[in-house]
Amino acid sequence: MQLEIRERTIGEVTILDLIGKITIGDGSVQLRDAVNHLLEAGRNRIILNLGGVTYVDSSGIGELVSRFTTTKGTGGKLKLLNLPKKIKDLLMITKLLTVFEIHEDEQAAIESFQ
Amino acid sequence: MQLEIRERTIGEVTILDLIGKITIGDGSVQLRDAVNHLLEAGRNRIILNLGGVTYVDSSGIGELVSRFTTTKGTGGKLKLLNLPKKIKDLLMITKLLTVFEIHEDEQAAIESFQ
Amino acid sequence: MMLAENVVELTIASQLEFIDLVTTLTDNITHMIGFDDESAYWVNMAVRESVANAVEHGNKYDPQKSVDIRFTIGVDALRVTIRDHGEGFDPSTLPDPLDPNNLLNPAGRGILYMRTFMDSVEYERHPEGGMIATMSKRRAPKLAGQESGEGDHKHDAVRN
Amino acid sequence: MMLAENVVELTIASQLEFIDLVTTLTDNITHMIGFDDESAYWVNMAVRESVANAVEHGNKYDPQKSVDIRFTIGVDALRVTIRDHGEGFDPSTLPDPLDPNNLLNPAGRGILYMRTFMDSVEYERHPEGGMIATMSKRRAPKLAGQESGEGDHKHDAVRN
Ligand SMILES: Nc1ncnc2c1ncn2[C@@H]1O[C@H](COP(=O)(O)OP(=O)(O)O)[C@@H](O)[C@H]1O
Ligand SMILES: Nc1ncnc2c1ncn2[C@@H]1O[C@H](COP(=O)(O)OP(=O)(O)O)[C@@H](O)[C@H]1O
Repeated sequence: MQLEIRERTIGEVTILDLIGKITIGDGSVQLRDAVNHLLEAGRNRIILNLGGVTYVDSSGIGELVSRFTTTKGTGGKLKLLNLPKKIKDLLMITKLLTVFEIHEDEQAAIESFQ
Repeated sequence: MQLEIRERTIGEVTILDLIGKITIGDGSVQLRDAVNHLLEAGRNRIILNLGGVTYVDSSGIGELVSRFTTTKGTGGKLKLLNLPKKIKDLLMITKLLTVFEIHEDEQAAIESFQ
Repeated sequence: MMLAENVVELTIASQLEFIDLVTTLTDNITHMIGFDDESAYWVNMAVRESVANAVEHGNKYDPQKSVDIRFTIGVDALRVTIRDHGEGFDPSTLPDPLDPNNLLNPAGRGILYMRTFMDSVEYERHPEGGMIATMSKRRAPKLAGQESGEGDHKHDAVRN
Repeated sequence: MMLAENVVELTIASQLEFIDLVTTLTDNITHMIGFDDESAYWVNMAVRESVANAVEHGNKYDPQKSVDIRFTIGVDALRVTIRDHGEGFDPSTLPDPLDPNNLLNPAGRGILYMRTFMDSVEYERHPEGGMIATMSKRRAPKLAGQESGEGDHKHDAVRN
């Protein structure tokens, strides 16, 4: 399995800790399923902790974008936490750095939902 | 570099600590050069410590055999020390287990030259 | 088969599972010829994008159609060509993924990745059908003033 | 190129440096299809021996001659074929490396390795020249009484 996803609940906020690769096929599908699962349960305040992500191909970036817009469509928010240098580079290249709300501190990310 | 060779001298005995792979090309050639270098210096009481060797292809096994016979030809001896399980399997398969003098204890190996 | 001495070719059936085989081979080749970890990482990603496109858009997941990848280890540059057996496409007509209107598109960034990570990316149609993507990456930073071409020389070396 | 859906092919120029590329690809394939570490290690070594023979004895290090390796991922077994472009040889006439008179020979143990580590090894001459070695290794221990062939089925699966 190339992507491992652990779920944590802090009040109304859900943090998904992602570890591994988000790539075409398995990784992207797992991410989509995990976020959609939360949205179906009405949990639409979501933080993706990318601290453990080593690799995101263009399909993975596309998946981040579409989970972002889908979450927004439900009136919720999907934010990013702990971007490794290479993932930050990828968001810069694709001009998505300013599209996402990005946090470096978990506590601040949680509080930003209040 | 696939094979690392460290040389230790204990009296008239030389121990070569081999770490890595002994395979066709680089690894086998390095082993040949190291042993021949010792023989040219008149140091023909040699222990090959294979404890760090993870892989020996048929060319590597052939090199062990030919360094063994070359050393013997100078009136010296080449003995083996610390065989990992897989290397022991390979010597069994090739019926070489009884050809080589094999030790499991370094001190005993050194003393066997006296 | 006759082959130049500095060439490695890999052919896979059109299965996403096989893409990792291509990227790992890419890592082994870039490592063997002395790319630093950072460059190797981005070459890996460019190759992944190109092979994924060949499987997805080119061969449309037809498991009977192959993707043919060729690595040419030049003195100055590593060249990678990726060929599929699909209908081909015209890269000049693609939407720009950096256009503000396209930023939220769920796809369309693969070729941008390739062009960003490699020194050059070119597309052509194969005379017998399908696309060929040719990408290259220099092996070492050019010295100032050095103007020689970055292509493959007569006597290429695996290690430089 | 048309290709069965369960096939991966690698072609290298006849350079010893490239053998590691083949064995690492082998590791990735055996890992992908669920071989345990021990089996994967020995398959790796058998493939190394066969490719080394193709480079050394078959193609005689002619860098313009390729070695063509094909992995066929069958339901029951992994099959690997290694083809060179040399003069071929007759495997039935080789000295036995286990004969007491041959034990101290510096070479001649490669095919013994292959036969020991794989479930089957067969040689044939390619109609257009060169040798083809075909080796196979079962993917899982057969259940007692299970008599079906270990070859490739119509619908082969990458993962079982
Ligand atoms: N090998 C190919 N064969 C046919 N069409 C291709 C090929 N590669 C790319 N394309 C076309 O170019 C478009 C853009 O590709 P790309 O930038 O990689 O983004 P994405 O794959 O996410 O769509 C694809 O949607 C497809 O229409
Ligand atoms: N692909 C090949 N083409 C021609 N001859 C070969 C080939 N493979 C093996 N042989 C012959 O078989 C002999 C035995 O091979 P092998 O058991 O691998 O031992 P080694 O390679 O150490 O000689 C070789 O010496 C060579 O004469």
